[in-house]
Amino acid sequence: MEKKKIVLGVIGSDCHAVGNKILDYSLTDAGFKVVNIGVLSPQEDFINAALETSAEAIFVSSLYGHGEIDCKGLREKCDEAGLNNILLYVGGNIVVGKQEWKDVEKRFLDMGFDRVYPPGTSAEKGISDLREDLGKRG
Amino acid sequence: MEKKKIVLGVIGSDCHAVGNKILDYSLTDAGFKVVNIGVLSPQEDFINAALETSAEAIFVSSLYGHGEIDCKGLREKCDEAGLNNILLYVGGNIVVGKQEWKDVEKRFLDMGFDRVYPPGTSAEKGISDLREDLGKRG
Amino acid sequence: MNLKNKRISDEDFFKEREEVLVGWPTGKEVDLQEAVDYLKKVPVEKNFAKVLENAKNAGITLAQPRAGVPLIDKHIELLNHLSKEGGADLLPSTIDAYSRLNRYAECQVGIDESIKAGRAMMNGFPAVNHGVKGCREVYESVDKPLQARHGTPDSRLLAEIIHAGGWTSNEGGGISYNVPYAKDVSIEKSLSDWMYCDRLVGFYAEQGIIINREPFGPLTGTLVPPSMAIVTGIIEALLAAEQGVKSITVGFGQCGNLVQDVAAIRALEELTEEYLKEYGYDDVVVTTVFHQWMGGFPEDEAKAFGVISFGSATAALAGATKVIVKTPHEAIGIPTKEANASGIKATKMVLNMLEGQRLPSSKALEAEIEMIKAETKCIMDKTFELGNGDLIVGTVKGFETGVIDIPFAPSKYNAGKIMPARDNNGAVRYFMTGNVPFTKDILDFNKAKLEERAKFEKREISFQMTIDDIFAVGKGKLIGRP
Amino acid sequence: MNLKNKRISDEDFFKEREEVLVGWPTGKEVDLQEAVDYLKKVPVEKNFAKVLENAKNAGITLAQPRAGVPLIDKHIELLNHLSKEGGADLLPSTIDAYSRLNRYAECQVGIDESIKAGRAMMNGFPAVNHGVKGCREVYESVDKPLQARHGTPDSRLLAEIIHAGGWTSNEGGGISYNVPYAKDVSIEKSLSDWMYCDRLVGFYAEQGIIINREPFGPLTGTLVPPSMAIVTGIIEALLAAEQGVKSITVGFGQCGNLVQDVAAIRALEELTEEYLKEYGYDDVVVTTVFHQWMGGFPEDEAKAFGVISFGSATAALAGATKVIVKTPHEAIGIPTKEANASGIKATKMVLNMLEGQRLPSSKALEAEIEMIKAETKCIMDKTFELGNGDLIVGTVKGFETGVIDIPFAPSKYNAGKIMPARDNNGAVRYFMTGNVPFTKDILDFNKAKLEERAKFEKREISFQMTIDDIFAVGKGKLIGRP
Ligand code: B12
Ligand code: B12
Repeated sequence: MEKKKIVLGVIGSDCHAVGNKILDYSLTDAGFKVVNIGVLSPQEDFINAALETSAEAIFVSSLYGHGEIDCKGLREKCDEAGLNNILLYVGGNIVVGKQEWKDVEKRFLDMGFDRVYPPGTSAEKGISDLREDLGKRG
Repeated sequence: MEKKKIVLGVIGSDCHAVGNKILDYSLTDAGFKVVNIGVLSPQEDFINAALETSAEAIFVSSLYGHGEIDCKGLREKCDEAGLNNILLYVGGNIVVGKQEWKDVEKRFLDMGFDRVYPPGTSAEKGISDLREDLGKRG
Repeated sequence: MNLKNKRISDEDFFKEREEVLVGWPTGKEVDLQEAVDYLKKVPVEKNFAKVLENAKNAGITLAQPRAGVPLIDKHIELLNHLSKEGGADLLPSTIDAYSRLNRYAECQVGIDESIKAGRAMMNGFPAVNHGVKGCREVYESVDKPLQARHGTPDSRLLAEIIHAGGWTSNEGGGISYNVPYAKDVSIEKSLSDWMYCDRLVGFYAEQGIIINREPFGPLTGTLVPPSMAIVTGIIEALLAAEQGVKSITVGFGQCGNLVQDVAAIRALEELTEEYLKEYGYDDVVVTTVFHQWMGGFPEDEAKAFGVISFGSATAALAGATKVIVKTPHEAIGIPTKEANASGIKATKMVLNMLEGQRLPSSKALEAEIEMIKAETKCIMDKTFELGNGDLIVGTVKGFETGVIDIPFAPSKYNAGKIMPARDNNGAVRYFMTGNVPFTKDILDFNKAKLEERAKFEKREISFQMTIDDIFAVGKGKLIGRP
Repeated sequence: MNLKNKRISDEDFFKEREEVLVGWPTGKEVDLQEAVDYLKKVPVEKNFAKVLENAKNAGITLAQPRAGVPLIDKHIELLNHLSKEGGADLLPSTIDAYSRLNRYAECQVGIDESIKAGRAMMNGFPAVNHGVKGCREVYESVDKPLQARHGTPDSRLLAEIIHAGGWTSNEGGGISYNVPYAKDVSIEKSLSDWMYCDRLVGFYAEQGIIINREPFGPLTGTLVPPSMAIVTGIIEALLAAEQGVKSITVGFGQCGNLVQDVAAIRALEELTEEYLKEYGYDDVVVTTVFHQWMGGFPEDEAKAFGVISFGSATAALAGATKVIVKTPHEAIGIPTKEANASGIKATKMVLNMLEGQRLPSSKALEAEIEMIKAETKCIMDKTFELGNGDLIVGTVKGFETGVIDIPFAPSKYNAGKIMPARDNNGAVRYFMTGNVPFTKDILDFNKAKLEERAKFEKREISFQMTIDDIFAVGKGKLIGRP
């Protein structure tokens, strides 16, 4: 069976590289083909990488607090680019400061993300959700 | 002028001796005649000491948390013994646990104390209030 | 005086026991043979002595909170919170202050008032009133070893009830649970009563059940110089060993100078082991406990976390077997279970980060250890001399003469002639030495250290320094500078 | 390459300056002569360099938080809270991440959105957008020295604006604000841009105004071995001194092993002073900064207080001139002002209790200092060699060849071939040494240390160890044991 492709990157002007390296390692280890566009990546880079590789999912990380501004419109741009229904996950420290998680999650779900992760989520959690979501799609 | 007499002690089954020694030192230093009945003192000992020495005020300390039980009825017993209007101050850690100070103060004022002090009150604060209250009485 | 440091005979013990058990109706619940059977079923991970011994061998420091509320169900809830949420390694049951004076009738009032008011009206768990049954209920509802922590000069009935209740450790001793806690109890009386408690533990040991005993090292918690605290620990350890106690945890309360505190724990452990060996007690397992700062705390909770964490770091660097944990509510009142758990969490975080790390051996550390040992030896030698070789007689006379003297103690049997103050590095030194039989070298050393500070602060060495030091930590500093 | 480690000529500087100032409209506000007059009026207690120098002489450790919000009034409120309620000794202004990439137009969006949303939508204070006027408003509204803290590869315009705004310190450097913060910026470019920032400070120095500069020691904050961090500090200090900087604070981020951390601060300070002297910079005041744990934090706030306090204790025992403070919100997000203040309070409590106390000199400490110095010297020697004596050329080539190599850095100009892991005592060692030019002794030492751990954990030395170490502190331990 061919490996499923996942685009991985840290969005916006965000330089936090450690989680990205760990996710790359863990996703690869779990049998996925990881297309890692690294830190400091604009929305366009995520979309181009997904188009080029026909990826099944995009893992967006945002650590530095600007996640809300940086992620706005990503789903719409994916749709425009023809990446219909591509799985969009986001995690890290996606908002500024300590906020009520329920509200934060809702804001990002409303933006069109399929899964939204609070700080400190393990790579394994993302991977098992991914397996479940991909399984549903067959 | 004769020195004003103050009865000082730690009420109930309470062994906290350090604050008592400091208060003794500071009150003496401030020109009062201190009648220190020490720690582990029942209500009766406070009253007897006040009667014997014709004290102007009683400084009750309670640190260990049983202050509410231990102080109950002290004012009534003073009145019965003929210590009319003797100044009753209480301080230390007078209730169990961290409680709303306003409520605590009210409970002790209702018990008949003239002044009620929160944890960490300096000896100086008690002394200056004492001067003020004694001043009023002339 | 008649009392001698000699194992109580079975005859005397069982005679005394009859009197003890009638002290409160729950005394009837204690059946020693049944208790032995019950205690034999205590698993290793719930036996205080075993858990300590394993920690010592593994070189790790365990964390133990203080905690106790009057009602059984609330107390169980509290302990489970501290174990599961807080991560406590060892569990306490702090006994209330009425029980400590054997006023069990007043305890009943406190229990009733607490039920009525819907909040705790007492500062601890009245174990005697709850009886063997109540203590076992607690023991069976928790997953860690249990210890009674209190301050009871006469803890004989308490000891009977808690041990039969499955609690495998008892804190206290004839000095440490009298002098800081009582006003009118003679040293002879409390030593005698604690002999009984130790003998009870010795009796269990003979039945193959190892129960831990822990002298209360911090005493008044207020600027007690290390050597004076260590003297009481060694004495209580020797007395306990004579009665057959096999697991002893000697303790020390943080003073605040890192090097002095680490030196104190090292000296305490080494000296206790040496003295036990010297007096022929070869099979006693000695462990150590370091108490986070026992004096007045800052009211601010963040600052309290700083004090708590610094104490934890010292405990780890000293290699203490366990550390007793304070809480961010310390300055105000008995902590909520959440505040208590948060103190444990901060503590364990620091212990975990420092696991395996020790303060490296250095000239400064060695010198401090030597000084503490020299001071301790002066007092111990004189104590034995006063007793003509008998430690109980010597201890009673030691207090009478002020050879042993605890600062700020309420007991009228304590001379109260010594006065401590911090030196310029925050180490606690003797400022007034009273009748403590130090050599000239030691006296000079203490004086020189304090003069260094006096010079730095441009004032005389005086009682004002001591007062300033008492308030300093509460105000956010270690040393009470003018 | 053309760039050389030589003081920029006035001509070149002022030419470059013209380009810099047009980067954003607020550049027009900077008038150097007027700024000199303004800065001359900064009182001693608000001059960063002076306050640090005084602390160094007094042997005390100052506490500085990180903090920055987008709007001026909120930022002032925040800083005053940290100073007055928290007790901060030095104040920061953390610059937002758009500014760090010189995207001032996006900053404007962030400012507008923050006003609209009624909450901060950016992670810092966009100083360039607020201009000299805005910076002075902040400066005039606080009572402590101010420093910009950021992560900007090209901070030239920022430096112009903040210094003219009365802020007397700028954090960063050509390596430390590029490699951990950027992906595509060449080392040559950032070194050149930071030469400008240093020259600006040198220019002020010539006018009698001492401004402090601070290389960012922790780099990626993720298991950076001490010697590698120290190399970058020394290089940036030497480059700054060449441009005329007179007050330099070299830094280091806590690794977690107390002895190694204290050794690192000692080695850092001694080596920086030695190198400066060796290269003829005789009148530079060197101070040190210790950063509380810079890696992933535990989410639990009590545990975070433990980490914060342990870091403070290390800073004090090391004798660092200042400590950068984390907060109990670290794992989650930018802290509220209350959470930030509570981090400072815990920190200051520990610093105060340890005031004047140092980790005593010991064999273990001396050995660690020697090892760090030996490792550092290998890298420094090779760097000078690669540059034929020129430190800028050497640094660029050092990165090209992987002689200098920062673990976990995002920069494509960084080799990324070294891999760190903790040894059995938690000290950070080189597990893969890449092209770092160590002697056989040093390589053997690092290997032996890691093998000790591998043996203890019964597993091979592997990348899994490094991963486990990365998560360990967040999970409540120092070492990532299996
Ligand atoms: C040292 C100490 C001890 C020592 C006491 C040694 C001794 N014999 O003195 C030891 C270790 C023995 C001890 C034992 C216990 N303690 Co204790 N102890 C403390 C501690 C840490 C400091 C007290 C102290 O000496 N402060 C320094 C002196 C100078 O300050 P002070 O006593 O507060 O007095 C000052 C002011 O309050 C004021 N003041 C006092 N009284 C009055 C009265 C008036 C009229 C005025 C104007 C002012 C005033 O003036 C003084 C000078 O400024 C406090 C907590 C804290 N404050 O940080 C707990 C504390 C008082 N203890 C407490 C408890 C529960 C106990 C124990 C019951 C149980 C235990 N934890 O083991 C036993 C008590 C047994 C008994 N029978 O009393 C609790 C009380 C809880 C509550 N009220 O909710 C406290 C608050 C700790 C806590 N948070 O749990 N303790
Ligand atoms: C190390 C660190 C740094 C290093 C980064 C070095 C580097 N280049 O990587 C340095 C010091 C340079 C740095 C800089 C900054 N940082 Co920073 N940093 C951290 C810190 C301490 C740890 C991050 C880390 O490496 N964690 C370890 C890795 C393995 O975990 P992770 O990144 O969280 O990723 C894991 C999970 O979150 C998850 N995950 C992540 N993304 C996704 C996505 C999906 C789909 C899934 C399923 C899972 C997932 O998987 C990973 C593996 O478990 C955090 C706080 C913390 N967590 O304790 C702050 C933190 C992220 N930083 C923060 C900030 C603000 C900054 C700065 C803007 C300002 C500053 N403080 O200087 C600059 C950023 C500049 C920029 N342009 O980006 C804030 C963000 C605030 C917010 N969101 O409200 C934090 C939270 C600290 C704080 N509380 O203020 N930082």
